[in-house]
Amino acid sequence: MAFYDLLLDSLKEVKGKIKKDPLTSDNVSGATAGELTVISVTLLAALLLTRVNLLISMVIVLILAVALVTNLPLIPKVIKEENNSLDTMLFYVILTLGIVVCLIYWGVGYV
Amino acid sequence: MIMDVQLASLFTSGALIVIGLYAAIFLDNIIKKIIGLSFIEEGVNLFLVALGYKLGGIVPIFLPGMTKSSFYANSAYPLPQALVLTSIVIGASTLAVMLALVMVLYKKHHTLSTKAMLGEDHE
Amino acid sequence: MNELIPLIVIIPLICALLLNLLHGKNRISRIMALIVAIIIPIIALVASNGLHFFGGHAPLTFNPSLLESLPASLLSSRVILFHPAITYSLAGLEKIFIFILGIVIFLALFTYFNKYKKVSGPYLFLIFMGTAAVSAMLLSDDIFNMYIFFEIAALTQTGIILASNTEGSTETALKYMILGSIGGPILLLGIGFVLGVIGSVNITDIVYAIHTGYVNPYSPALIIGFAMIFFGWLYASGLPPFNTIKSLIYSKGTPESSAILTTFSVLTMVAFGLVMFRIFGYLSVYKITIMLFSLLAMVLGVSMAVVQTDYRKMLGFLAVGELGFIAIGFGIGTKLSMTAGLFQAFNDIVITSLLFIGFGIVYYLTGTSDTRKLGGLISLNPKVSIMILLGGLALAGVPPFNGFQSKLMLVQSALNAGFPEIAIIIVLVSIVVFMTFVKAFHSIYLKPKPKDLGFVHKEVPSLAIVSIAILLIICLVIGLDPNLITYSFGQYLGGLI
Amino acid sequence: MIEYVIMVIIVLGAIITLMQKDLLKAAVVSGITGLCVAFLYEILLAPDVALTQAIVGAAIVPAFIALAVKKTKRTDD
Repeated sequence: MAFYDLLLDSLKEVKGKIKKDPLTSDNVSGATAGELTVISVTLLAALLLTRVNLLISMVIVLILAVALVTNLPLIPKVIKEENNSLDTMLFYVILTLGIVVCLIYWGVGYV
Repeated sequence: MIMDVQLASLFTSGALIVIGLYAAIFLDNIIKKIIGLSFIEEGVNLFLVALGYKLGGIVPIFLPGMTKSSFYANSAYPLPQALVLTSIVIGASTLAVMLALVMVLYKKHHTLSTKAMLGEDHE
Repeated sequence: MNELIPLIVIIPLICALLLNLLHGKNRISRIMALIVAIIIPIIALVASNGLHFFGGHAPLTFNPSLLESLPASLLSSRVILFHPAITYSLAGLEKIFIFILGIVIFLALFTYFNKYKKVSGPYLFLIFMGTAAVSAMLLSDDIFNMYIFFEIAALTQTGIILASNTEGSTETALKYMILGSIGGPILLLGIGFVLGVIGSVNITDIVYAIHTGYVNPYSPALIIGFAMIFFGWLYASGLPPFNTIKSLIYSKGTPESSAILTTFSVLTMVAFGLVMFRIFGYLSVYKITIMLFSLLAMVLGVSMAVVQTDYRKMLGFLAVGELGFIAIGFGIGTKLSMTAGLFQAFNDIVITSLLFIGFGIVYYLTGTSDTRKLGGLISLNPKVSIMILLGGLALAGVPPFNGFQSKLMLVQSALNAGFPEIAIIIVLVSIVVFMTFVKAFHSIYLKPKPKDLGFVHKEVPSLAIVSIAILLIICLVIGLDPNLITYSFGQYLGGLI
Repeated sequence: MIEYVIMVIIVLGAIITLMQKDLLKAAVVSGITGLCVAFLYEILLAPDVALTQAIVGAAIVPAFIALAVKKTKRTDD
């Protein structure tokens, strides 16, 4: 049950990181749900790649699964990146602009 | 001529946009950030005007004494110019609102640093 | 009757200017605002479908007498089809969206007038300016005209946040404007690329030029233009990376403002989404990019919402997450999925407005938005809490409400198009939305009441309850007979696909 | 030839604006870029746009920025 323990430990860690004040079961359940949503949706979305290439998608799904499980308290990381600071927002905005232009410009030829 | 005027103007507009984006991301002073944003606007407007340019063309204003066919053949494309007129005004008004907000926020935070003024809010 | 079409934009514009002048005269402003807010949906319903050409500059094909006088060489060319003026078109789809826009504005103003004795002229000015801008965006068939109204809408949104005058609203407004000053010009740049390739800003002309081989549909400039317009669309709608700022805006506004702001952003998203679909729908990369960003919006919105302890922030993130459902309909790109996406947009407007106004009552009564400090409010007013619960169920997609119908349609369309993974994701995310809502509902209404919970106001604003009830009735009616809405959407899309 | 000189001034002006330590100077220098863009519009056969840009870019925008600087802080540190 090593995996289960890992999950349990990470959840305890989440509990500590989200809020310092007394916790109710709400917060923990919320964090768990968030965690599971992120993992499952990411993996399911990665499965969409099977339409492009089966082998590549298998590799990507496996890599993603390992990466997600080893970085387990994901929600604190998401919260940290989704903060209200203008600098973070601008960084992601410009990053997305670059990604969108590259993806669409080079993607047209391949898909 | 090394490069024709249209292409050179397009490159200039690209340079303005890149400089503006650089300022918006990397400069910490909020007023400089806003100046950078005004450069982005200016670059985009320049891009639009440069699209309508015609090498060796004439200004798209129909004056008495011109024949219609020669006017159509030679005039620059007037549509982008008409669009840019509106766009310039929008840019100026947006800039004015942003500067007004900066003035209000300066009274509260006493700094022009973006990190201090518009950082993560702790509630 | 097509002279009525520009009135949909002109009346709120004039009303906005007058209301600004009438600042301080409470009675007149109230009556005028409510009358105009009810006139807009009526005009939208009464006006007959059709086109309006500004200045009477119709394409040559619409003018038979002029057509006869033209030389034969012109008649056979494409010139006679091109639109020389800004064109507004009204059909079933625009009618429905303008109708619901008017209804939401009316109910929000209703609640606002009930809550505050003094009416702020500039605030009403901003709301009606935004209404005019958003309806113009929906009506316009001219992409540059849309851009102008888009910028106006962005400015009014900033103004509405400022007028809300809550903690940190000025900072949020400045952040939004700075991000908008990147998003807006990039959108204009994209329009510039399209204009450079095709030479027209009229959408019908652009579509005609692309689909008849007048220009190379895969020319690099056109593709870059698409990328830029797509980025502008992300900003307009609040998909990632703009989800943080949009949710922040929703959580900073007063409840009525937030309801209006979500309506504005959803309608802007729909207007620009339809334009992108019409122009670039033939690109396969169009579908893939939209799907990518909508999945991202769903997962980020929902996973952020579920961990919030502040119900206004939670609602903000949920509203942004729900945008992912609309976008996925656009992304799958079949007729059924587009209908489902538009239907979801409609439902989203109704339900999110309901929830914002509903939870606004809680804020009005207690003055706090922290769920940990709240509890036991169900004893205060059971009727309101049950209506809010039903609204939440509609949001999560529980039958017989409208949210269920649109989500069912989305799932069906995903399965039909051969994307079972997306169908699973939609169901999964809906479940988490449900859980998020129930969690918030439990901690606000059902949990034992904390001892130190104080009340700012004793009375529940009665007109707010009426607003909620009306929105709930709309939810229920549409949920029982979705054909009321989807028929028009299907008809509109049938002309496109 | 003049158009290329103007283009170089536009780009250099933008860069120099952002390098100023004194924000009032930055406001004034940004006017140079605005004015040169107006000249470039004239060369690009858009005289009416040039008129608007000359007023907005060379006078109104720098004036707004200068006003904001006057009301806040003059140096960038």
